[in-house]
Amino acid sequence: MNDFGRCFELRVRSSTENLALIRDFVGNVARQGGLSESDLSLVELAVDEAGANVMEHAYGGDPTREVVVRVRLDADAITIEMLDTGRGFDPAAVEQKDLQKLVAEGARGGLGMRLMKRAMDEVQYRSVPGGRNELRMVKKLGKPPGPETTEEDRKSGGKGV
Amino acid sequence: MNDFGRCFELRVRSSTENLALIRDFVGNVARQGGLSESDLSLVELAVDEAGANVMEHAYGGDPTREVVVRVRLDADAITIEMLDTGRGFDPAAVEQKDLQKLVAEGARGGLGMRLMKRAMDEVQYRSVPGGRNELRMVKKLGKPPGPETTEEDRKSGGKGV
Amino acid sequence: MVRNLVLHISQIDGIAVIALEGFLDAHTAPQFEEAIQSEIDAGRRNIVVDCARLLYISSAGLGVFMGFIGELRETGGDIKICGVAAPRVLQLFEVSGFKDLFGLAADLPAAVALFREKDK
Amino acid sequence: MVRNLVLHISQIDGIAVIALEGFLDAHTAPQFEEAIQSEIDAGRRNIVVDCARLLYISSAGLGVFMGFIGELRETGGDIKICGVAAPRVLQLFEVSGFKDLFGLAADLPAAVALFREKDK
Ligand SMILES: Nc1ncnc2c1ncn2[C@@H]1O[C@H](COP(=O)(O)OP(=O)(O)O)[C@@H](O)[C@H]1O
Ligand SMILES: Nc1ncnc2c1ncn2[C@@H]1O[C@H](COP(=O)(O)OP(=O)(O)O)[C@@H](O)[C@H]1O
Repeated sequence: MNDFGRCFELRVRSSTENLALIRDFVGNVARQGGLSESDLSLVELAVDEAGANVMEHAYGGDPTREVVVRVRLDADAITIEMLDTGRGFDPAAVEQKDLQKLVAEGARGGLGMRLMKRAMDEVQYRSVPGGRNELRMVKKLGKPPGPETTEEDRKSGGKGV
Repeated sequence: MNDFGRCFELRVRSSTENLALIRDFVGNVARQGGLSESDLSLVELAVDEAGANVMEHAYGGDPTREVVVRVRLDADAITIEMLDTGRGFDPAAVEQKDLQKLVAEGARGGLGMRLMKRAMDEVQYRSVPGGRNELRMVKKLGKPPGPETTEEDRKSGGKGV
Repeated sequence: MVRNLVLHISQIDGIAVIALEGFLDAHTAPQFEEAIQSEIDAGRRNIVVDCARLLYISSAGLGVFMGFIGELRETGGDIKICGVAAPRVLQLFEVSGFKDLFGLAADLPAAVALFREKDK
Repeated sequence: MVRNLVLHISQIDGIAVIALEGFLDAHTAPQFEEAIQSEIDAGRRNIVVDCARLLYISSAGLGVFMGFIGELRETGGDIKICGVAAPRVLQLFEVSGFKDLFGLAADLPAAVALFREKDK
């Protein structure tokens, strides 16, 4: 995401109060990209889930840190990057429990990453040790939600979540 | 605007298509700041006028440059900075014509800066030669629109527009 | 909601009626300008701009009015603005001095009546 | 429009009705959680959540349901979700598997009827 062709960037502090602002920002860009209403809500959902995870997990609830959201519009896709400088994690090490199990355990969460993957065509996470963490999500324009692991995940250096 | 207490930043390219995005961004922040609906629309108007000027005048209509919008919420005020790296100008050298004269001339513009000043309590412009241009606007919370030149303008180093 | 401008164009007794819907800013003002120019090119010099469904206007929108009103008035035509409903649209007409200078008709029939009065 | 959550709480025949209005995300979920906890503390274990005016929900909102439903069911209570109207709210209940697992009642009377059925 280097050239500034159709890039948009938002920087806000890590208060959950700003989730609505992040959703609206990404939603407005997605509208410019011509996404359908249904895809648009999936993209807003994915970015909300990603933002909530950064605020809760990467920053441990500290509302004074910084969240950077970058959006790039291309002819055939919208790409969203979310950057934080908090605690990184290994998505592969997170146990995926099915909904029934989560309910039985009275879990308050555990659906966020799954929803991101269902909503988007690609989801990749990269934690640069001592540096910053990057979540990258792609939604192809005019396509139905992708499978949980995509072609791109398998080929690319980035780690599929 | 250095500490990240309640700061928000948006970076978009200089296409007029992005004016709506800029207004919505600033409007959302203003809402968090508890501005009344009436003040909120004045602040959105001011930031739209400022953005349109940057796109049209500073960047001469080139839609591929970058516009940076920073918003800061304090207990008693909302401060907006708009930054560009285009052509600077000297606000004092811009002739202020009244509405009747503009209409008689069939002018397509000439109201933007006046509206910003009516909408906000402070408007300051600074052009750093060879560097970047900064427009800074302040709206005090819970106050009526300020006079065209404010106390602050006269005292501060920044140049009142 | 897409932040664009939709123009609804019609005629009443030779008066051009341009109804604005949505957002009139520096991005969408050229559309509005073209619409007025087309009416003038078609020989219509009495124009009503109905703002009942206009949700937002900036100085770029006012600039379109300013660009045509003087020229139209010189040749016996005019632009009448009517139907302003959204508080923020009214606010701009007020804060800019437009309301005092040009007046705002309550609605489309009132605006049309103003032209009938004028051309009697 | 402020992106917050407003809770309207009432009772019908000992059933707690929590009507959600606005936006249910990680920021507002704690409000919803507290509302349910209060009902449980007051001894009400049959709860209807009316989503007719809910405009947005994320997994943080689903998490509140997940956190209480198992515990309530173990003691003969339950949460019934009803009135989902906004397409994006329905979308989340569908894509998350919630709709299939818990079902969605059409409206408040339908949800109340489900409790009457159950407790007969
Ligand atoms: N951005 C992140 N930074 C650090 N840890 C994360 C992040 N996102 C997710 N995690 C970890 O992965 C787990 C599962 O995340 P998720 O599926 O979103 O469910 P939830 O956030 O509701 O627990 C979290 O509980 C957390 O331990
Ligand atoms: N950000 C800016 N960069 C360069 N020139 C500007 C800028 N803003 C305003 N100007 C100059 O000041 C003039 C008056 O601006 P304004 O009152 O906003 O009216 P308008 O933009 O409609 O002409 C402009 O025509 C332009 O020459």
